Amino acid sequence: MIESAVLIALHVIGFAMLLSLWRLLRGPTVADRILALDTLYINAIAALILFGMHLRSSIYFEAALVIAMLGFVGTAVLSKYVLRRDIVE
Amino acid sequence: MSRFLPSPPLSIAVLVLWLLLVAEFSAGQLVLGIALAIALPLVAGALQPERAHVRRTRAVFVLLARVLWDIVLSNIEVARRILGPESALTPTFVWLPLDLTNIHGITTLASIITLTPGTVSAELSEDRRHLLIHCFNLDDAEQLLATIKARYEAPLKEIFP
Amino acid sequence: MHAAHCGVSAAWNDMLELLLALPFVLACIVLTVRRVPRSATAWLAGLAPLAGLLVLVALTPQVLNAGGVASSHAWIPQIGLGFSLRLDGLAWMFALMVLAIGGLVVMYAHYYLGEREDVPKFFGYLLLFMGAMLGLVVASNLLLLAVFWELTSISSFLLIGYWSHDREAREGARMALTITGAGGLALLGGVLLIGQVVGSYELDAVLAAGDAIRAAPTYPAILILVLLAVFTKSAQFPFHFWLPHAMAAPTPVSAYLHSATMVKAGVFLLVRLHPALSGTELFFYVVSGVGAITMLVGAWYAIFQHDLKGLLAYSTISHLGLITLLFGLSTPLAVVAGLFHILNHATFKASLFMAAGIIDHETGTRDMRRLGNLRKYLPWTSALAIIAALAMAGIPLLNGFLSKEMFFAQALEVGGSGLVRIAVTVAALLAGVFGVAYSLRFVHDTFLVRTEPKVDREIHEPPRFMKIPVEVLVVVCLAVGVVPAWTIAPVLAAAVRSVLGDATPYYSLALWHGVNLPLLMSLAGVIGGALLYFGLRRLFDLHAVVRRAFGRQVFRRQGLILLGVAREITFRLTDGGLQRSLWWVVIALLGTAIVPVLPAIGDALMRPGQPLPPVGWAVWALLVGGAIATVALHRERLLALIVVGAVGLGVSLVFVFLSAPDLALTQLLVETVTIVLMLLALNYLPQVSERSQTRARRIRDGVVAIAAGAGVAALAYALMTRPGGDTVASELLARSLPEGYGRNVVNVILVDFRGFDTLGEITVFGIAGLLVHALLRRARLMPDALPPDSPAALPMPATLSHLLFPLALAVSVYLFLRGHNEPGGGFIAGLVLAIPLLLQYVLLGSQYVESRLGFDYVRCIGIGLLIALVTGVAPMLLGYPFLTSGHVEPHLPLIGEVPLTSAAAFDLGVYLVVFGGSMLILSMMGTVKHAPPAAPAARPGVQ
Amino acid sequence: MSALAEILLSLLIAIGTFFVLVGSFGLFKLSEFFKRLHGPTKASTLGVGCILIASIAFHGLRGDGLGLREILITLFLFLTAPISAHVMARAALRLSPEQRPPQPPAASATMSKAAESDAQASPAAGRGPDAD
Amino acid sequence: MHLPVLAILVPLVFGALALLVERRSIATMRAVGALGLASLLVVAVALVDRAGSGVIDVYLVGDWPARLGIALVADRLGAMLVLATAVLATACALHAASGWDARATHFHALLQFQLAGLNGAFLTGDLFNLFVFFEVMLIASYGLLLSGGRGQRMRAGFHYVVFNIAASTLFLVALGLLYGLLGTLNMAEMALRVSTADPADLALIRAASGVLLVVFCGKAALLPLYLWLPGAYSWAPAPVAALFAIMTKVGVYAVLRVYTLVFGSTAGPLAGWAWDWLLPLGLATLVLATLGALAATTLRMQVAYLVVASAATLFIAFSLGTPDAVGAGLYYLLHSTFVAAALFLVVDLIRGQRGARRDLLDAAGPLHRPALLGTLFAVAAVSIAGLPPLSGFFGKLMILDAVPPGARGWVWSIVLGTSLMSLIALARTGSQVFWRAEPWPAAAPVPAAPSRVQVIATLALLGCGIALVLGGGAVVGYTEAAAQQLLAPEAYIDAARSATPQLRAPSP
Amino acid sequence: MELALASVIGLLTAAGVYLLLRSRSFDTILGLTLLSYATNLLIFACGRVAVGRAPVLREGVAPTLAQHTDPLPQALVLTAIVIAFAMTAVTIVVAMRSRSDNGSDHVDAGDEGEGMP
Repeated sequence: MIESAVLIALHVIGFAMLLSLWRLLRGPTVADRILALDTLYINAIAALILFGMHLRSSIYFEAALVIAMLGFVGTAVLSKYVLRRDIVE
Repeated sequence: MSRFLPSPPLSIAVLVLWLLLVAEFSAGQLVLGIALAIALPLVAGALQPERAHVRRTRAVFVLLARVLWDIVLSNIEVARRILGPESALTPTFVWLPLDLTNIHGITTLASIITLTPGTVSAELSEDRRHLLIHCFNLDDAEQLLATIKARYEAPLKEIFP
Repeated sequence: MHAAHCGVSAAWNDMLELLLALPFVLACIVLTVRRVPRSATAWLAGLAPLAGLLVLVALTPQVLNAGGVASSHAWIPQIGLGFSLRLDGLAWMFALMVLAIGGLVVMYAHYYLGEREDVPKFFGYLLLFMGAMLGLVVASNLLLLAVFWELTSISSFLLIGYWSHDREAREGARMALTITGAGGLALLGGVLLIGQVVGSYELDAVLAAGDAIRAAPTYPAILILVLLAVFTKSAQFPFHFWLPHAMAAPTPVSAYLHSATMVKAGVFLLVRLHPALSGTELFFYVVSGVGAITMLVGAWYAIFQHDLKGLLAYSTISHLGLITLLFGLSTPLAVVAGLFHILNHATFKASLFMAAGIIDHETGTRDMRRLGNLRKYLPWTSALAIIAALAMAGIPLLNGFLSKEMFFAQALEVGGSGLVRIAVTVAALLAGVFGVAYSLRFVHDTFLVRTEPKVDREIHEPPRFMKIPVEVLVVVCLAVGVVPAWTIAPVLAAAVRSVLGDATPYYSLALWHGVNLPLLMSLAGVIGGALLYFGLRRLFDLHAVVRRAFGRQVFRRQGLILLGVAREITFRLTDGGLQRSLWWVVIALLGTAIVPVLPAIGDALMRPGQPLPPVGWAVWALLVGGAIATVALHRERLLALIVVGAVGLGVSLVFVFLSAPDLALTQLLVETVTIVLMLLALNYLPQVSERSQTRARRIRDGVVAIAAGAGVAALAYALMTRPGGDTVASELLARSLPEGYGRNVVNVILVDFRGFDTLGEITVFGIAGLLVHALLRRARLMPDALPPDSPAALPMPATLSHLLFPLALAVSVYLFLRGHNEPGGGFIAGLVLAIPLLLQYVLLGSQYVESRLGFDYVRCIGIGLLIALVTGVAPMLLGYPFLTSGHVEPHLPLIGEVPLTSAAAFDLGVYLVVFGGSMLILSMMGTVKHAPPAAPAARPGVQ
Repeated sequence: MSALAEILLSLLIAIGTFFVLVGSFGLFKLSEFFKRLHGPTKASTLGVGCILIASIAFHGLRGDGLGLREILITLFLFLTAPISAHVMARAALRLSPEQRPPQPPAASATMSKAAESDAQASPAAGRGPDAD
Repeated sequence: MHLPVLAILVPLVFGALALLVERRSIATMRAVGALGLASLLVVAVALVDRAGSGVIDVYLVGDWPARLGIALVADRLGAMLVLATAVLATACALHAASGWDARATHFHALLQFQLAGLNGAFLTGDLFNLFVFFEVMLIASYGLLLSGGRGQRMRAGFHYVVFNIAASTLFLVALGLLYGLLGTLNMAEMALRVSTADPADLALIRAASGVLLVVFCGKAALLPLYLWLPGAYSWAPAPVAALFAIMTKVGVYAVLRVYTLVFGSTAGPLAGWAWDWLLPLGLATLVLATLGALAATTLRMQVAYLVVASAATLFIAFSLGTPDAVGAGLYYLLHSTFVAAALFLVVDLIRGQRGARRDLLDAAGPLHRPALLGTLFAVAAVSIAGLPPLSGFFGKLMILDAVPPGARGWVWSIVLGTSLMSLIALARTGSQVFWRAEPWPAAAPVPAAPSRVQVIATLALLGCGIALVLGGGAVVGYTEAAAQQLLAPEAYIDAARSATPQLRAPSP
Repeated sequence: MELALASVIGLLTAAGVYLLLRSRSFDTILGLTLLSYATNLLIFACGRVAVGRAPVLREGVAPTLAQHTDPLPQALVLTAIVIAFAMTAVTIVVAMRSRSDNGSDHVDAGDEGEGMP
């Protein structure tokens, strides 16, 4: 049962990724796209954890951890660029 | 708060993090974890403009529990609204006047506001006296501000004097 | 067969090398030793021909009696190139000519050259040329001969261009070099072909293999190539035009090059290879035909020259045509006549050039229209010049007469059809007529005509010693002309024997052979020539005939056409810049790798694959959408960058789902850093791409891109679905844990199996850091737009990131330590360390961070690299190869067994380099100094 | 693994997935940036949190070794999500300045004190920020 | 016994050291650089000495069997190129020591890294390792090209960088395909596996080797991929441009190595397929490059085109595929490396004297020491145009000699014709630069005399060219032996496969 | 799965090539980035893809190719990613300098006049 739950969940997450992708491609503002990218990262974390459960492996932990820890850097830097061209002053 | 342990909570955090990461509680890892717990905050501390001083550890846990609970509740609320008709939403910006002066306190408050669905802290005024909050759906601004101040800011004032 | 004549005498070997070395050594001395008096330079220069003559004299008995002297040294034996020299009769004769006239020219030049001339340079070049010419005549290996052949071209280029300030001289020099250089290359081809036929380049072997050469299928090619060399060098039609332009050289040079040496090199080669090449119809027709035409064309044009040297130049062409014709006729007596005429021409032409030089020197002009009546001012010189000119005209009692007689005799004897016979005879007669005509013009217009010279200076006889060379030569002309048997006969005999060997005919060098047809022809020539000259004078105003330098115009036009074509092609090729280069790469890829194999892998595309993993379709959609959107949005750069970020995430998800956690981690981190980099750069680039390419171009590129993509996809699919083969991976997996002490096989490969790759990789990474540092260190760049008036500080994120920082450091340490067994490792850990620090830069500002932390990232790279290297070198001290890994598990109190591998130390090096390199890049890019806003963006650059 | 545990875990996964989906759906559906901002940054935290708990339990029950370390993912998300939300909001404000509300009524020091007292004066009771 | 790896390690170590002493005086840096070069020269001479006897040294890095780890293989060809590189680099460093090294940040470190990359490329027996060393070499060359530069050089550098990255990307594609098909990266092992490959895979292997060919030809600047080179090289600072003379040769080397070893005589149906393409392309490149040299309006552009032409000549020689031709090609490779480098240095000496005219092919003021510069130029020009009595002539001579009768017509006429064209071009240049001098305008500053160090560096390189002539027999003996070694790859394959680790178990 | 992967590789290649052929430096860099993704995926795919068989050895799992995917291509890709990153950094900086020095981000900026006729 749990296997099928994980499997369904994975597909749902895939669908969520598509929704985020749509926003990423559609815009309309830069901020929307950055937000979509950020959401994609979150979706990816979910997908990774579920995938780890699907395969019964904890080997994806590091990847999920790194996304959680550093995935936002892209978002932050892109936003900072929008805010103020100079990312690093 | 000695020279070698500038911020004990941070050191403890590092140690806990380390032990969780290695998923192994052995003497060797403990030694390594303690070494890191001493060394890393020293490195990081060099970059910190303002030191955080945490008082009232108990208050921290109370606040943590409260925030977690609020997150769950408001998640449900926001999910309901997202799935509902968009026309029912009245998103608004509102300025929250701050009592907290400590930047750590302000940051924590802002983080809590952001983490609890329905509100996002969007900007801190330059004089650090006001926090701009965007609400997903706001009926009564006064009530919201009052809630925030009571539920979060007050304990934070205790934690970060 | 000729080898028999060459007695090799060991005792004389060194003399031959000495003979050859003298001019070169002295040339070097003259050229390098500066600040010696003029006369000393001249003496030094004169030493070469003088000593050379002595050597030659010493060798003479050997040549005359034993058939010659030879020596040989190995040089590049693999290609049959030996340093083989041989002084046989022919070489001896030419060497004599080269040295003797060379000596006279040196003497003459010493007086000829002005006070301000660069005398050492002149003599240096002259000696170089002399050496090259000597080498040419004594070389007995055809490749060596070709070497000296081109050396004469090069050194004559220098000599002709000696007065480099003069445009004519420069052009003449280049023309001579181009034509004769081309001939030299042709010679090289011919020589190589001969070598292929004969199997050797040694002259003896080649000359002995004449029959084989003539029978070879490549014979026509050989002949044409060699003849091209001969004709260009000897200024034969249609390559003759360089010679008159070479007259821009100082007169001693002309006297030397165009009487005794340079142009004679061509006919020398002809006679040298005569035994090997002659005797076929092709040879006969081509050589004698070209010779005859040249003889007539040169003589005809000579009549219409106004420049003394021009006249002499065209007459030289004509005489060389005559010699060529003689060799073309190929009868033994014709060869004798040819050799004889070579000597005679050298003497009278050299003296004529010198005389012309004296006239030029004393009057300041060589234009016959401005000269006249010089016998009054320069009686002695005039006398000498007139005698020499008569020799040139072939007047009896002078040497020119003798060889011309022999020529006429051979022309009458020529074999072949009647038509040929008539043609040759008529040509000979005409040549005689023209020769007399231009000689008359030379003598008459310059010395005899009674119009006073139109020059603005007082004319008087030149210095005594300037005339001596002329006198010597004129005396030779006379002596040979009067008593040939006592003077020239032995020389000629030696030369003839070495060419014809046993076929040497009987010939007589007597002045008087009775009244015969040749004598009558000579007579007719003299009368006809006189009539022609005076007739022409009467009919036209000779002086008004202006000869357009047809040859030069052709040459110039050809040169311009060549240059134009070159420029056009090059411009068109390089027009497209970078895009063109890259486009061709894609096309080359399609052409060599994809299109030819597509049919063969067609079946492979039908093979089924595995099912997608659960989220695979979403990742696929992410990648497809991202790739398309990147193209669609690429002109709005920020947007494109965000989309690229999503593509990068997609790629790392592919890695995750397809069992490559290390790759996924690396990809994620690199992706993040890349985006930061690009954003940092975008600040200094326009935010929007201008659309500068046409629609057609975009469509073309699109088609090419799609073709490339489809091809690569097909290859990838075919590869992925083919049944698995035997790879080294199974062995890697099996040996990873027991010998590499790591469970993460990818990491074990990186730091152990293929640690050497990683060493290179971190070197690349470190260098990238250094490069960025070098490029941005002192640069001041202009941001694309002024920063918006937004506040810089972001206090809340900054505070949070403080909290994050130590935690991220801990994770970095974790990833580093665990890397050998779990996903992670030095590279990933280095980036996990760098990115949070980068975030500090972003949120706090670089100055703040650097003032607080103050890393020297360059040193960090250096130390990291050294750590990796030292780890690798350590086993070498124990006698094991570089990077041999070691493993110890020391027992520490309290902690227990600590597994330590040397690979971990290596990984530490990786860690440091990656951290240092990426931080160096990011911090340099983040801290670019802005150009002052007032300055235009065009010219900041490095300060 | 007991059936109950399986059901509970499945439920947890379902809830988590649901929130993740809602977050993305909000992003997809809502019409304006600041509305969209609420979807993902929130629903995803709880969504990922639930899934993580499920994962910890799953691996623990399966005997793959109890890995509490997944907690760290949530920890880092809690640390980083506010940062990204904050900077994105600021970026959006910069991109469309017309949305920016007027500066706080009391920008100067004295005025802000007044605002402070106002805030203290207001009733402090209430359930939370979502009590609207 | 560590010789092969030392050739790579020595420059790497000195490069890293140079980074550490960077804060000190330039003299310290120069000392480190000089020490590195001297050590490298010693290593290189020892390598050549050893390889000259016909030994193929296989060095198992990390003590892993060749097919698992990375093996360095030092045969005659590799050793020869290492020595040539070391000599060339010494001259370049000498030239740079007259001041450029102080202006270009990190010069000495980059130079050492460049050498490490080059030597690695020449010695490695592993295809992926070849890629890595290509990259080391390339990135160091970007550094050398761009460090201290500005303006147009940046644009040229951008072209150079982007083109090479694109090529490297393709290299990776080829590597991926080859590994997927053959399951190994060791070239000797690959050669063996190519010969026994499944016929169904041949098309794919052919495709992979096609990609590889494109990559190498791009680096070696063969038509139609040479367009990037003149721009990049002509903007490089002189010592760097001189060093670049060997960079195109790396591409040529790679073609030679891979297509004699992996797709060489042992490769079965794929044996030598690439060579058929290279001859016509080489000829066409030669013609176009020579036209480019004729058309060039600056000295450096002209030299850059001549470099392309020399690479094309090499391709012609190698594509003929006989030991004689390949041996001749190797001799020509040495020649063109030294002489092209020397020509770049000469041109720089001239350029520095011509005030605002720089290296434009136009009249300018008289030069200092015209005799010296003129002689240097003449020697280099005569040599590169392939005229006697210098090395270029003998190189071309041997190549022509080795052309089989079938191809003779085309090859000879083109090689000889282009020789003539380059002769014309260089004669024009020489006469423009040295003969058409106009007096300096009164106001213009008269340039300083050429630096002694730079002249010595140039002389050293020309001396190498002359040494190739004087010691022609010995050099040709070596190159022909190297060619034979190349064309009979069995010994190489055997040596690499049978090399046994010291500690570990050999591969089954 | 293979089809999906191959199509993605092809599409990324096509997009990369197209962008590489644009005339602005930034577009070219984007193209190179996409191309390097495609290349990395291609090399990776050459080791034959499989789900859930990461080449990390576990107790009780045989260290064979049947249980693990081929680790070597992964190591190669890792190296390739790192090198590509280094190269990207260099390209970006050169593009910045080129634009600043020559006043345009066109890849052939200022190519007129000097160098070629």
